[in-house]
Amino acid sequence: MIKTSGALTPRSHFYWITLVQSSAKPADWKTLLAQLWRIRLFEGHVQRLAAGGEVPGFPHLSTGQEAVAVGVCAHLTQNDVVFTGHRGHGHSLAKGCNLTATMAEILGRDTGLCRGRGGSMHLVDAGCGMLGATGVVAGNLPLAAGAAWAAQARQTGAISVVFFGDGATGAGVFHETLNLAGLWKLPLLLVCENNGYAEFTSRAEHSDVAKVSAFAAPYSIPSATIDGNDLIAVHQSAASAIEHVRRGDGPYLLECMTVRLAGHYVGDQQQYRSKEELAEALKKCPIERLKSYLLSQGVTDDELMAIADQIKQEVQRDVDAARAAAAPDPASFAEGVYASPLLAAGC
Amino acid sequence: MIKTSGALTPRSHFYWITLVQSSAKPADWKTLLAQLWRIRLFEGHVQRLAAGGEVPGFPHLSTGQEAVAVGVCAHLTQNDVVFTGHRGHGHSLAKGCNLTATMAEILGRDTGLCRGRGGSMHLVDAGCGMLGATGVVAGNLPLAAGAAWAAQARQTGAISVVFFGDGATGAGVFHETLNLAGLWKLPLLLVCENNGYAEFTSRAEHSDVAKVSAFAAPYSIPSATIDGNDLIAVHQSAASAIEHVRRGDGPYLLECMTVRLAGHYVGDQQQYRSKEELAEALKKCPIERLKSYLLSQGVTDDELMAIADQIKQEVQRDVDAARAAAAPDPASFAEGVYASPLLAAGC
Amino acid sequence: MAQTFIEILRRALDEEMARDAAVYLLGEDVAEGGAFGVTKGLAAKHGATRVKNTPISEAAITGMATGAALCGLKPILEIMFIDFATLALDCLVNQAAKYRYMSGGQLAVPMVVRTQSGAAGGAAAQHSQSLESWFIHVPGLVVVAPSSPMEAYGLLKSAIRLGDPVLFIEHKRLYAMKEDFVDSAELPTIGKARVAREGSDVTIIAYSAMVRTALEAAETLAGRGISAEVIDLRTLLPLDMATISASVSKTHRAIVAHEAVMSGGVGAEIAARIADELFDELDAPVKRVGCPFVPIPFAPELEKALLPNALSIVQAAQELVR
Amino acid sequence: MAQTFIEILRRALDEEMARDAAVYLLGEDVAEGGAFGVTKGLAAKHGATRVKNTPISEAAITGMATGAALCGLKPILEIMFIDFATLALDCLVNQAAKYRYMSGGQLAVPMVVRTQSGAAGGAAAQHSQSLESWFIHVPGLVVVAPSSPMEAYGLLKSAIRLGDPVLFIEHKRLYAMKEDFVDSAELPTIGKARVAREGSDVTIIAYSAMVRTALEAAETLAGRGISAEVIDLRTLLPLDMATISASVSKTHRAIVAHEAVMSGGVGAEIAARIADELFDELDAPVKRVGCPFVPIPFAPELEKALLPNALSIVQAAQELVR
Ligand SMILES: Cc1ncc(C[n+]2csc(CCOP(=O)(O)OP(=O)(O)O)c2C)c(N)n1
Ligand SMILES: Cc1ncc(C[n+]2csc(CCOP(=O)(O)OP(=O)(O)O)c2C)c(N)n1
Ligand SMILES: [Mg+2]
Ligand SMILES: [Mg+2]
Repeated sequence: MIKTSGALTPRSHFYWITLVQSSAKPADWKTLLAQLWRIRLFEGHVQRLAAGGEVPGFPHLSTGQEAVAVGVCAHLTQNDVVFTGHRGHGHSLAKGCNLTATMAEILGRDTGLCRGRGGSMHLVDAGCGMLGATGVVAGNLPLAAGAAWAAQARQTGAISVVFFGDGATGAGVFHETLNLAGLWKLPLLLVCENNGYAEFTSRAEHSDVAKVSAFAAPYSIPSATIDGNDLIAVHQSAASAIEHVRRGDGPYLLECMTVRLAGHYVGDQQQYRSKEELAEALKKCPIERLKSYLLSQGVTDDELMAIADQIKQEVQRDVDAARAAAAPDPASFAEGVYASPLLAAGC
Repeated sequence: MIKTSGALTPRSHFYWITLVQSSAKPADWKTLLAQLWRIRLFEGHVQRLAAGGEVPGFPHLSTGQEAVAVGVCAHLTQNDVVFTGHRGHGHSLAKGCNLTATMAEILGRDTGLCRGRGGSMHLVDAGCGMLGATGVVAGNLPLAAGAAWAAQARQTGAISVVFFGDGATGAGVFHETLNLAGLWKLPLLLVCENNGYAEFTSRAEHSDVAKVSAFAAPYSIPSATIDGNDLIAVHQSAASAIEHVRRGDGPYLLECMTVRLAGHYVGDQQQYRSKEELAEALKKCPIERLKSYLLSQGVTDDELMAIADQIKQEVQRDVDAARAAAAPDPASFAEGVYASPLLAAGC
Repeated sequence: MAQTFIEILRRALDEEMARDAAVYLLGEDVAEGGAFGVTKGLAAKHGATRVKNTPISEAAITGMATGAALCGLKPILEIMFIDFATLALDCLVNQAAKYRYMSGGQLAVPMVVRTQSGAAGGAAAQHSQSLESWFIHVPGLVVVAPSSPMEAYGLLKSAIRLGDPVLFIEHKRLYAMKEDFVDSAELPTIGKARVAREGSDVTIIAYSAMVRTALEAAETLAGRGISAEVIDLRTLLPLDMATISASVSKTHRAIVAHEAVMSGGVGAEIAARIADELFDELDAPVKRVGCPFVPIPFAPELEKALLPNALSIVQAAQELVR
Repeated sequence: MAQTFIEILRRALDEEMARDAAVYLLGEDVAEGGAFGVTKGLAAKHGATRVKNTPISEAAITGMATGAALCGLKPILEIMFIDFATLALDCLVNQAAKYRYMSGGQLAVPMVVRTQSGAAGGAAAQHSQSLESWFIHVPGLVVVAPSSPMEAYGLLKSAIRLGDPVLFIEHKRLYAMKEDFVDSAELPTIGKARVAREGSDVTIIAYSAMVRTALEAAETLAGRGISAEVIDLRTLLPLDMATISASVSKTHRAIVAHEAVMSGGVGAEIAARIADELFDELDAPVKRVGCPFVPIPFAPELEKALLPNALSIVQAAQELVR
C-alpha cells in the first residue's frame, strides 16, 4: 500500500511516500529510485556549480550514499524530525526540503532555507522536520536525542532520526548520547553511514572496531549492520528499526555500510585512494543496483528512462530557479541573532 | 619472592613491595594488610581533621575501596606512572607518596606535595610516579593514555595506570580514550572502581550498563570484572592485567566492584542510602576480609594487633608532622604559573 | 522571613515549573537536589519525568537540552561547576548560540543553563574559576549573574521566559546569603542593570558576589569622605551601557570589579567601552579590580591573598579620587 | 624563492622534528598532511610513529598530548579548526594550563596546539570563528598568532622550545601568503611584539591576518597625510605592553584591530590597558575594529559585509586624528 500525500510544507513539491514494508512492490521501488536520482542529480549540480566557483565554502557530497537517506526517510512522517551533519544534502531532500530552497541555501541566496546564513553544512527546514545539520562532527547526536526527549515528554508520537558518519563514533558525545538514549528509552533512531573514511583517513586508522553497531551492545540498544547501498535492504531494516522506536521501546542503532563515490569535499583529489578502490566502489552504486533489480522484475528500460528524464528536467528547473534568486542584502547581516531587538542592541 | 626496596624518593619512607603473584604467602598479605590499614587510618585522620575544620575544600575518602589501590600498585615500579581523580588519597599512598607530605598537601601546607597549591583533588608526586589527580571526572583518562604513549614512544618499559569511578564512564572522553588506547596499543591499565554511585545518584540512574568492563568489548580490549574488596583477587587479577600491558599487548580494563563506606565527600549525610544498604556495605570491608583470611591461615590475632599498632603510631606521627608544618607564605601565591618569570611578568 | 539564596532560587524554579508545563530540569543529581540542594523536593512535587538526573555527560546533556528546546521544551540545565562548562562549550557556542541565526530565524533555543562559579574555602583550581567572560564573546548567548537571592529570583524567572539561551551564573559564596522574600508582580528586564547604591565621586561596576563587596567598599569609602555609586550589572551580555554611562557621566571615575582574572575578563570589555564612549567624561583612568593572573590555589592563605576584596576596591577608589 | 605560509610552517616542523627526537605530531589526518596540507610528507620523513593520525576525538587527543608532555615528549597537536577547540577546553584549561602550578612546580606541559581560525570563503558559522580571547583569560597558557610565513616560522620554533603549553593560531586566509625564506640564527622571543611599520600619528595594534590589513590601511592613510605605526603583537598572552606603550606614548592615539567580535575580544583587554596605563598620553579614545556581534554568515555578501577590512581601520584612524 502506498500512501502518498501532497505538498507537506508550503515549499515542498514532491511526493511523500510511506511504504508498508511487506507490501512494497516494484512500483514503490520506482518511486524511491526517482528520489535516489533526484539527490544524485542535485549533487551533480552542486559539484558542477562548485567547480565553477558558484558555491561558497566546501560542500560535501553524499554521492554513493543516497540509499540510506531515501530508505530511512521513506518511513518518516512530517512530525518526525531529522538531524544530519556536514554530508546532509541527501537527508534534507529525502526528508522533504524544497529542492530550490535547498539549492538556494547552498548557493547562499536570500531565498535559501536559512536565508543564506547557514549554507551547505547547516540546512534547516523546520516546516518539514529537517531540524538541522551541524558541521561539528557528532554534535548533532545529542541534539537529536534532545528532540527525542521532547517528543517523549510532550507525547507527540514523533520520533527523532540522526544521520552521522563512522568517524563520529570517535567522538565521546556519541557514546554519551547512546548511554542517555538507552537509559531514558528515547524515541531515537541513530543511523550511521559507515563509508570507511573520515576525511582522508581510513577507518582502520581511526578505530579497531569493525562494526559501529557493536557500540550499542553494552547499552543493550538493538542494532543492525546492513548493506547501505541496497535500497531495499535499507528500506526494510529501517522499517523494523523505526517500528521499534515508534513503539516506545527506546533507541535503535542502524549501521549502513556504504561508499563515498566522490571526495571528502568537492575538490578533494583523493590521492589516498587507489584507482582499484574507486573502481570497486563504483560497482556498489545504489542507483545501478536498484535499476538492475527493477529490470529483473520486469520494469523496462524505457520506463526507467522516462522517470530519469522527468527528474532531470525537474531538478534542472529547480536549480535554475535557485541560481536566479538574489543574494541576501548585505545590510541585513545582523538580523536574527536574538529574539528581541533590544537584546541585540545592547551587544 | 618479595622484593623490597628502600626509600624510592627523597620523601618516601615506607617499603615498596613487588609480589610475584604465584608465590604470594601469608607474610606478603600481611604487608599488604598493613598498607590497607595505613590508608584507612590516614583517611580517618582526614575525616576527623575535616570535621574539625582543619581541611580546606571537600575531601573525598576512599574508605572501603582501599584494596583496589593496594592490590594494583603492589605490582608497579617507580617508573610506572599513576593518575587518579577526586578520590585519590589511597592511590597516592599506595604508589609511594610520602604520608606526611600527602597530609600536608591535604591540609594546604607549604611542605605539602604541591606546596599547598593542589590540595586533596590534585595530588602529584612526580618523584614516585604519582603524576596527578584531576577533579574533573574522567579528565585523567586521556592524560594517562598520553603518558602511556610517551612510555611507548620513548621505549622506557613503563606502564601507565589510571584509577577512575563508574561515573566516569558516562563521560565521552572515557570512550575516546578506550578507542585510542586500543588502536595505538598503549601500555595503559584502566582501573575502574565501581562503587555503584556517582555522588548521590545510584548507578541504575546513570546507566543501563551493568558491567563497566562491557565497554571494552567493542574495542577488543581485554577486561575483567572482579571483587574489588577482596585484596587477593585484586592482587592476582592486577598481576595478569599488568603482565598483559607490560608485554606490549595493549591496554586492559580492570573493573573492581567495591563499596564506598563513607559519604561522597566528608560531610555528605547520605540520605539517599538506607541503613540496610550501609550495614550491608560494612560487611564487605576489605580489611576485615583480609584479616579473616589471614586468621584462617594461621596468622595470630596478636601478630595482626602488633602490625596495626605500629601503623597507627607511624600514621599518627606523620600526620602530626604534617599538622605542625607551616602554611605557604601568602605572598608566594603567584609563583610557578610559567616556566619563565618573563612570561609571568607580561600577563 | 529571610530565606537563603538557595531557597529563593528553588522557589523561582518551582513557580516556573508550575506556571509552564514546558519547563523541565536536568543535570547531575538534580533529582536528589543537586550538589548544592537547589532543586531539592522539585522531583517529588513536579514528577520524576520533569526533574531528570543525568550521567556525568556534560556535552550530551547540553546537547539534549538544546535539542529539546528546539522542539518545544524549555529546559533548565544544571552544570554543577562552571569549570565543567568547558565540556559543554561545543554545544553552547557552536550550536545553541547560533541556531536562531544559522536557521535564518526558523528555530530558537529557549533554554537556561544554570551554573555555579567562583572561589571559596579551598575548592582549588578546577572548582573555583570565574569564566563568564568567555560567554560575552559569543553572539547569540545571554549571560546573567545575579548578586542576591531576590535578584536571582526575578532574573531566573525572566531568563526562563526569554526565548534565547541564557547562561545563569550563581556564585557559590552567595548560596548561604539570606534575604526576605518580597512578592512583586514585575520581573526584571534581561539586559538592564540596577544602581545598587547612589553616589557622586566614583562609580563601582560589579556583578555577582562582587556587588556585596562593592557595597562594603562603598560603605568604607563613605566613612572616608568618598561617595561611591555601585552598579549591579545583573546581565553581562548584553551590557547595559546606558546605566553605566549615566553614572560615569556623573561621577567621572569608574572602577570595574570582578573575581575573574583581569586579562580578558568582563572588566576589560566594560573598561574599554567606558574609556571609548565616555572619553571626555573621565577625570581618571578606568581601574579594574580582579584576580591576578594565577590559577586559584588550594591553601586558604593563598586563596585569600589572591582574591580581590573590599579593600582592593577601596584602594582603587582612593587612588582615583585622590 | 618565495614559499607559502604552509610550506614555511612545514619547514619549521620538519626542522624541529629533526632537531629534537622528543617532538611528535598528532591530529586528525596529519599523516595525510592534515586538512590544509601543513604536515604533508612529514610522516614519510620522520616515521609514522612520530606523525600520528587520530580519530575525531578532540578531547582525548588533547589530553593525550598533555599526558605525553608530562612524560618527556614535546607533542604538537593539530586541532583542525579553532571552533573545535571547544571540545578540548577541559583539558587545555583545567589540566594543561594548571599542571605546573597545581603540582607546585613539579611538572610541566611543553606542548604546542596548532590550530586554524578566521573567516574566509563561506566556511560559515562553525568553521570561521576567532576565539583567541578565551585563551588570554587562562593563566598558564601562552597564545601566539603569527602574521606572515616567516613570522610563523620563527614563532612556531620558539613555541616548541618554550616549555609551557602554547596555543598557536594560524589564520586560514594566511595559508596561501608567500614570502622569501630567510635563514636567521635568532628566533623571536615569545612575548615580544614587533613594530611592523613606523609612524607618528596613530598606533594600529593588530595580530594574525589583521596585520596585513593594518599595513594596507597604513598605506592608504599615508596617502591621506596620516602616519600610522603598525604593531604586530605576535603573542597575545603575554601581552607586550612595553612595545605598545612606547608607540602610543609617541602617537597618542591607538586602534586595536582584530577579526574577532569586539565584545570580550582581545582588543578589549588591550584597549582597557592602554586607557588605564597610558591615560595621560592619550589624545583620543582607543578605538576598536572588529566583527560586529553576529555569528559568521555563510553567504559571501553577508560575510564580506561583516568582516572588518582596511577601510574600517582607515575610517577609525581618520576619526581619531581628525
Ligand atoms: C569535531 C570535529 N572535528 C573535526 C572535523 C573536521 N571533519 C569534517 S568531516 C570529518 C570526517 C568525518 O567523518 P565521518 O563522520 O565518517 O563522515 P563522512 O565524512 O565520512 O561522511 C572531519 C574530521 C569536524 N567537522 N568536527
Ligand atoms: C566533569 C565533571 N562533572 C561533574 C563533577 C562533579 N562530581 C564530582 S565526583 C562525581 C561523581 C563521580 O562518580 P564516580 O566516577 O563513580 O566516582 P566516585 O565518586 O564514585 O568514586 C561528580 C558528578 C565533576 N567533578 N566533573
Ligand atoms: Mg565516514
Ligand atoms: Mg562511583
